[in-house]
Amino acid sequence: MDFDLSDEQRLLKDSVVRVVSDAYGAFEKRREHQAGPRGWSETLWTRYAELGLLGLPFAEDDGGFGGSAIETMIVMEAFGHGLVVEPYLATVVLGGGFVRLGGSAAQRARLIPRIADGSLRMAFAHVEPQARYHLADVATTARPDGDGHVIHGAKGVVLHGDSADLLVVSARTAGGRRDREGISLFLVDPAATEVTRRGYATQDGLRAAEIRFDGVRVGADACIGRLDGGLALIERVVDTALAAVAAEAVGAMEALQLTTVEYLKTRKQFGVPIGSFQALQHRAADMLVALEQARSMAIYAAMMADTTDAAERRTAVAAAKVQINESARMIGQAAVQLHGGIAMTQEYKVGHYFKRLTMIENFFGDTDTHLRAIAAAGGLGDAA
Amino acid sequence: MDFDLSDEQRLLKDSVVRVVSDAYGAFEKRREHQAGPRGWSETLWTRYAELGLLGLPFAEDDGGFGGSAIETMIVMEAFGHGLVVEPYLATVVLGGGFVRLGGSAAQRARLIPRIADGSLRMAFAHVEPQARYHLADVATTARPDGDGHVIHGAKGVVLHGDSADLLVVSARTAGGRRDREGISLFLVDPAATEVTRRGYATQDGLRAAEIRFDGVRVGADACIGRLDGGLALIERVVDTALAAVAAEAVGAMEALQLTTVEYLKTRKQFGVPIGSFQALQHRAADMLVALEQARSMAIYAAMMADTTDAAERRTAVAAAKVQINESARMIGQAAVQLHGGIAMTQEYKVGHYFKRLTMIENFFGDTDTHLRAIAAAGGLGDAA
Amino acid sequence: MDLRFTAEEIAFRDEARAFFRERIPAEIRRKVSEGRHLSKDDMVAAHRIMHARGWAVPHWPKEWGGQDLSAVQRYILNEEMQRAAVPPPLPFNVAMVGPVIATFGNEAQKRRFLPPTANLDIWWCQGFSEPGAGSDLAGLRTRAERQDGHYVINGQKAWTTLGQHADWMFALVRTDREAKKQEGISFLLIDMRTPGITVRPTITIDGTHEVNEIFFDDVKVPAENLVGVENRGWDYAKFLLANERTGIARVGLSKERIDRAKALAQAVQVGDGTLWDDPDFRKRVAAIEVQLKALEITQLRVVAAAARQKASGKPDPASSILKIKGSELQQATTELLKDIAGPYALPLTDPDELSNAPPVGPEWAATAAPVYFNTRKVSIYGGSNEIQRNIIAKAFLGL
Amino acid sequence: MDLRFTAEEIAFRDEARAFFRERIPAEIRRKVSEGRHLSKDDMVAAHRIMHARGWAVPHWPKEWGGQDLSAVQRYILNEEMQRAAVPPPLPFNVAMVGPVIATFGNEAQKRRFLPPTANLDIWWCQGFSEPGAGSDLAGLRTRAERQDGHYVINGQKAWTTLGQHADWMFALVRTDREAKKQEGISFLLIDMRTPGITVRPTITIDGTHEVNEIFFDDVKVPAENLVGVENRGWDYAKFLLANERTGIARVGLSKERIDRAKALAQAVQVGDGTLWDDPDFRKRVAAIEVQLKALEITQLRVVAAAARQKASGKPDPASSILKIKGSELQQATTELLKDIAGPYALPLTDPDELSNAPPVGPEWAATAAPVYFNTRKVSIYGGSNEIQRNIIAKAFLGL
Repeated sequence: MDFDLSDEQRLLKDSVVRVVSDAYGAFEKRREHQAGPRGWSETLWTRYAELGLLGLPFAEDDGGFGGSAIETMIVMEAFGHGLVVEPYLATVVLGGGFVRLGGSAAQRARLIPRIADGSLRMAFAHVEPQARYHLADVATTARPDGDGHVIHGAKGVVLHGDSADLLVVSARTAGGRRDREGISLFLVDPAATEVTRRGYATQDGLRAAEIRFDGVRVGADACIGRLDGGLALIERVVDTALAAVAAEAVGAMEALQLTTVEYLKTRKQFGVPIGSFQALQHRAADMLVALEQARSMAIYAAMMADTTDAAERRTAVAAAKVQINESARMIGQAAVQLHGGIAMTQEYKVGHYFKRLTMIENFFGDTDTHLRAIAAAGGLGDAA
Repeated sequence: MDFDLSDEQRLLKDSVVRVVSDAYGAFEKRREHQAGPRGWSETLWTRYAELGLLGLPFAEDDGGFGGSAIETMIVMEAFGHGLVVEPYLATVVLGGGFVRLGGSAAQRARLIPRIADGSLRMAFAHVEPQARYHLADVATTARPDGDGHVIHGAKGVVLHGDSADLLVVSARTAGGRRDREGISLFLVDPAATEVTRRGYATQDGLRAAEIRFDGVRVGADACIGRLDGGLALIERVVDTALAAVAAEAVGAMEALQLTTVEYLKTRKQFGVPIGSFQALQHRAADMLVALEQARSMAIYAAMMADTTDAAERRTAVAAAKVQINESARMIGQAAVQLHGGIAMTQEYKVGHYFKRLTMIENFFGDTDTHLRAIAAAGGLGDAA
Repeated sequence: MDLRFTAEEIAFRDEARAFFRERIPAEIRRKVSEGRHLSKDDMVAAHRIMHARGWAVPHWPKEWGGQDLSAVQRYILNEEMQRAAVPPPLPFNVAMVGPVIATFGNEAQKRRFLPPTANLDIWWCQGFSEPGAGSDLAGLRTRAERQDGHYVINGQKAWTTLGQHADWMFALVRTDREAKKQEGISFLLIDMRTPGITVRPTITIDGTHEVNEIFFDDVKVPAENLVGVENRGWDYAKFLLANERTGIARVGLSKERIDRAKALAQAVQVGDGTLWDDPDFRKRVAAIEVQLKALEITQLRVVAAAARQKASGKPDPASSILKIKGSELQQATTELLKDIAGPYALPLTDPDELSNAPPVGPEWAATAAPVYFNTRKVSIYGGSNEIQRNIIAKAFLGL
Repeated sequence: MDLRFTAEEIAFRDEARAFFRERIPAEIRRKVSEGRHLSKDDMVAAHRIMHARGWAVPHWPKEWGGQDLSAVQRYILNEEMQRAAVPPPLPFNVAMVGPVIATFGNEAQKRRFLPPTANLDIWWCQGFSEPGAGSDLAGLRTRAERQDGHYVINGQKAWTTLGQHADWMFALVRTDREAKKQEGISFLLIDMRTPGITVRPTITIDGTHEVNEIFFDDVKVPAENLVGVENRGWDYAKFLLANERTGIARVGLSKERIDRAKALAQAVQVGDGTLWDDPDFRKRVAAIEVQLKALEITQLRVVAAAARQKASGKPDPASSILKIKGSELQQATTELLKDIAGPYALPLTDPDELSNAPPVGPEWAATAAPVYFNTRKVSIYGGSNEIQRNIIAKAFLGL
């Protein structure tokens, strides 16, 4: 058992923290990044590539740096702390995750170097308007067509789908709408004429898109993973993303916790710093408790995200999401309440952290969804 | 709309508060009442009869005083405030409730005067070990035998069943174990040789009994209400009892709230009254909020307990029970926490209120049971 | 003791219900229900329809437009208005400055201000809060110096709701810097067109322009615009803040949201059925409804008590209870709606200028998150819930 | 960074697991699991079996019976002990007075007390709390006056756990009444057979005799029983209280209760199935398990950090976090068991003298409510959760 970072991990952490601090330390800079044509900073994206962040989780043989979920955790926590808007989750964790974990040798050779060098941005087009949080609910179809497939359907709220250069699209190749079998994954070029995208900003300052596929044709090399057997891969990649977002949430919660304590020390009412009021002190203490509980579960999720036993991984990540959600809700609401009016303004950063944390709560399943998953599995095992 | 008590109700309240204060004002007296052969005070029972409390809810034509659920609320709230141990709920509300609401003219004429004069103590033998909170789960059988029935089965945790002179027993006369139809109610003499009782004290200082029926025969005049149609009557009487226990809980919560505030003012730590600490002040304020919310719902339950629309009554009373449970749990736990060690001792009264409130939480259905009932009904209507 | 309305009260309720649903334009009510942006015209229109019926200022003195309504009737009006998603008569006018002028103003002020205030010919805003004085209102620093029949005002107000529409402001200003905190404060009426006043929007986290910062730079206000006695403004402010003891809980508003949540859940597909078929979802709704019912009855109890006693002007533990639970339930219901929207809570639509493009996802979902975000304010403003707990502990429990 | 145990740690865990389950009598472990009364003999027996294996005082100096265990190994021992429902080695001996004597005692005290303390030949009790000094320990009033090579003690101690079994007490007494609160306190060892000592049981709300009041009436204690320096007892007490930073969370105990809850729920009939078939019940269990897993990892992080740094003797925000969440989860699990028992939580069985009569209802249900009642204490004693929040706010957040 060992909670220390290795020397390499510490170096990684230092460099990510530094770049985030440079690029996001003053909160106005975030607005500048958002104002770019893609809704995030291409300059920063290049910087992440130079630092090796974009190739981090991929095998060295594939052109990556061979990092584990721990390395992703380190990056995402720092990104959460700065409320970074670049599409790391969409490209490296989600899109890249499919290539890494399900891609053929040819697909990996073709795509990973381009992800790593920053030239390829990806997105995962999966959720459909009727599906809500049910991962197997896929109505989009892919009909065989020669050696390839033709895809019809619509996907919603595709994170960073508007600026992606390549999409991973789930589609039904067999079975009924919510069958576990019969889902396949395809690489789709969003520039194809049969693909329509409508991009928009999201409540938490990121970007997303509604995407329609009106008979776009993909070739034989477009399928990622086993035909009809895509769900297990989806679950694996989504769990990886949930672990990553857990770390992002911890970074954001830590920022809120620190900012709130600082505010309590400086803001005066009734002639004294409001941090001298015991009721507020206790709430701040509870924020710390919630943060540390969340941090523990983000570590747990990172450890378990690479586990081969799918059932064990699923339950562990679900547990992490439940704790992250509870802590995020508590810390977000408390940070706003303890700040008072100023936290309600667009100008001040606290509200933006609160909004991001609120949206993370519903990212790939709300608390109830994950609690049910744990309950259905008979509870948490004794994995540690 | 009118929340004022009538003059009669005010007189009733004053006299009940006075007798409870005399009999229970010093907490040692409660232990004396419990030490009696029946586990409660027969002297006080006579006193309640003299005051007209035992005949309160019965029609004047039947020998009662024609009170409504509001009068019962007034009595039960005062009893809760004093943590009274006499079997008012078992005799007047439950047992008497069956006679009042389901009894034939002959049954009413025979029993109500004896309830009112204090000579007849009743109990409702219904819950079976396998039934948990499911009211229709009745395995005890009553087979026809001439013009009467023969009862076989076992009932558990019968409130004040050990000292009752007459039992109302639910038994299956038709249908399967959890069918809504086919349940009938019988008056059974617990002194019969085919009835075995095992009485015991309960965690909250009251008494209960396990009761076995090994072929006890009852006559044609023993059946209360419609043969096979007992469940609706059971639900009605249980709702009446839930409304009564809601009022009892409010009385107990109020006593805890007042005691706790008093303690906060007098107990010193770190050289000051602990009530000067803001974190404790806020918790005390939350206790008051919880108390007032509970009080409102106890009033609501009392208003709705006499409603003829069974579905509306059921949902309203379930809602009251949910609020009572939440408030009871919050106030009970907070009272113990704010008192600290002293609340953990048998000698001090706070722990006893906490125990009674804890047990009320599970009386005829826990929070989840009642929340499900409301949910199944599509939510709360707009009754007020 | 009877929780139920009398036959007369039921008749009044039915009359009010029909009035609000039939007379207030459906489009305005739909905007309120969905948490969309209301224009100034929308608010003025609704206000004047109510005033024409006598229901904008029923609690004012009769000579100034008040009606002889019982406390219960006023409660019913308020409830039915909220349940019909009607924008309330402008509170700055009808609940705040109006009653203060009617009670403490001189005859000239009454004649000049009360009729246009009742009819929303004057739009008032409240100038109490300052950047440095949130929960600690008495710490305000905006100062007014008397010079030649005028007060000259310098300073800054913050969180001024709908100040961008205002014709006049009623403000607390410091007229005696030597006096102790609560003393030395006066209650002034300020024409917003006076030179030296700058209104700067504060955009809130839901993206709306609802509140403002207002700057005063040598603003000259005629001394006749002083209400009551100089340096006694704190008393009038307390009177004003204690005035609305029951509306604060917003039970009708939360009920309307619950109704909406139920309807929307029946339209949200989950598996083979809808979200409403999920017993856990229903239990969550039921748990909120239970608390809301309890709060409704608590509020009725307060109304009934208020019917027998005049407001004392002191902080009232009952209104603190209503504020705490009421704000918690407003937050619980908006959070519920946000969660019903699920993934479609995420897309951002600028709430102030709905474009003609079709919304992303279901139309109702667009406001779900912003309304949840915006509603965090209700436990902060009007005396934060922490302040309310202090009031209960000190004023009522004696701690 | 690796949450998983190393192969050596797993081997150690398996060894510990086998030891606790095989060597500690099943009857004793069953009593612990069900929250039944343990006799003094039960506790002594279990303690000595562990001491024989070297696992009663592994954290002591080696010359007094300590083992060279890593922080992780000590954590594993503690966890496995709790999960096997083994009564812990008497904490007053092994975690409290033993380390104090070993660190601050003189050689004669070490030789005299440490071996019998390690083997539970002496049963110690703690004399810190007083009726007037709960969370405010420094406010204690029991005084010791030095006379002719003795201290003469007068006063009263309260909440003395298992004092009825004790041979000796380690006590904080006031030796200088002039000094400031925390100063003027000394750490004394008191033979419980000394004349003038009266032990009076305090029965707790679960009906058990676990704690006591202890009265001192001119009790003469030889001066050689002073530990360390006179008037410096507060330092030793802080050392003692800071000593157990991880055991405080009782994660193993709560896990054992969760295991039990799952097993019992599968035995409780509901409708056609069991309580375990109810998805809502399972969700409630899952929600507790999630927090418990988070706490377990938080604790592992503290253990890992502790492996690198010596205890500083100062209040530690980490131990406050463990105390707050640990006590909340102990309360949540015992409340869960109470609710599983349902209607059969109600019958009262005297927990100290189970009669031969068959229990009313399922046997396990008899202790469900009393254990829940009793467990309310864990957020009160050892520094209430309010005190823990103060520590976090002041010592760590700097508020």
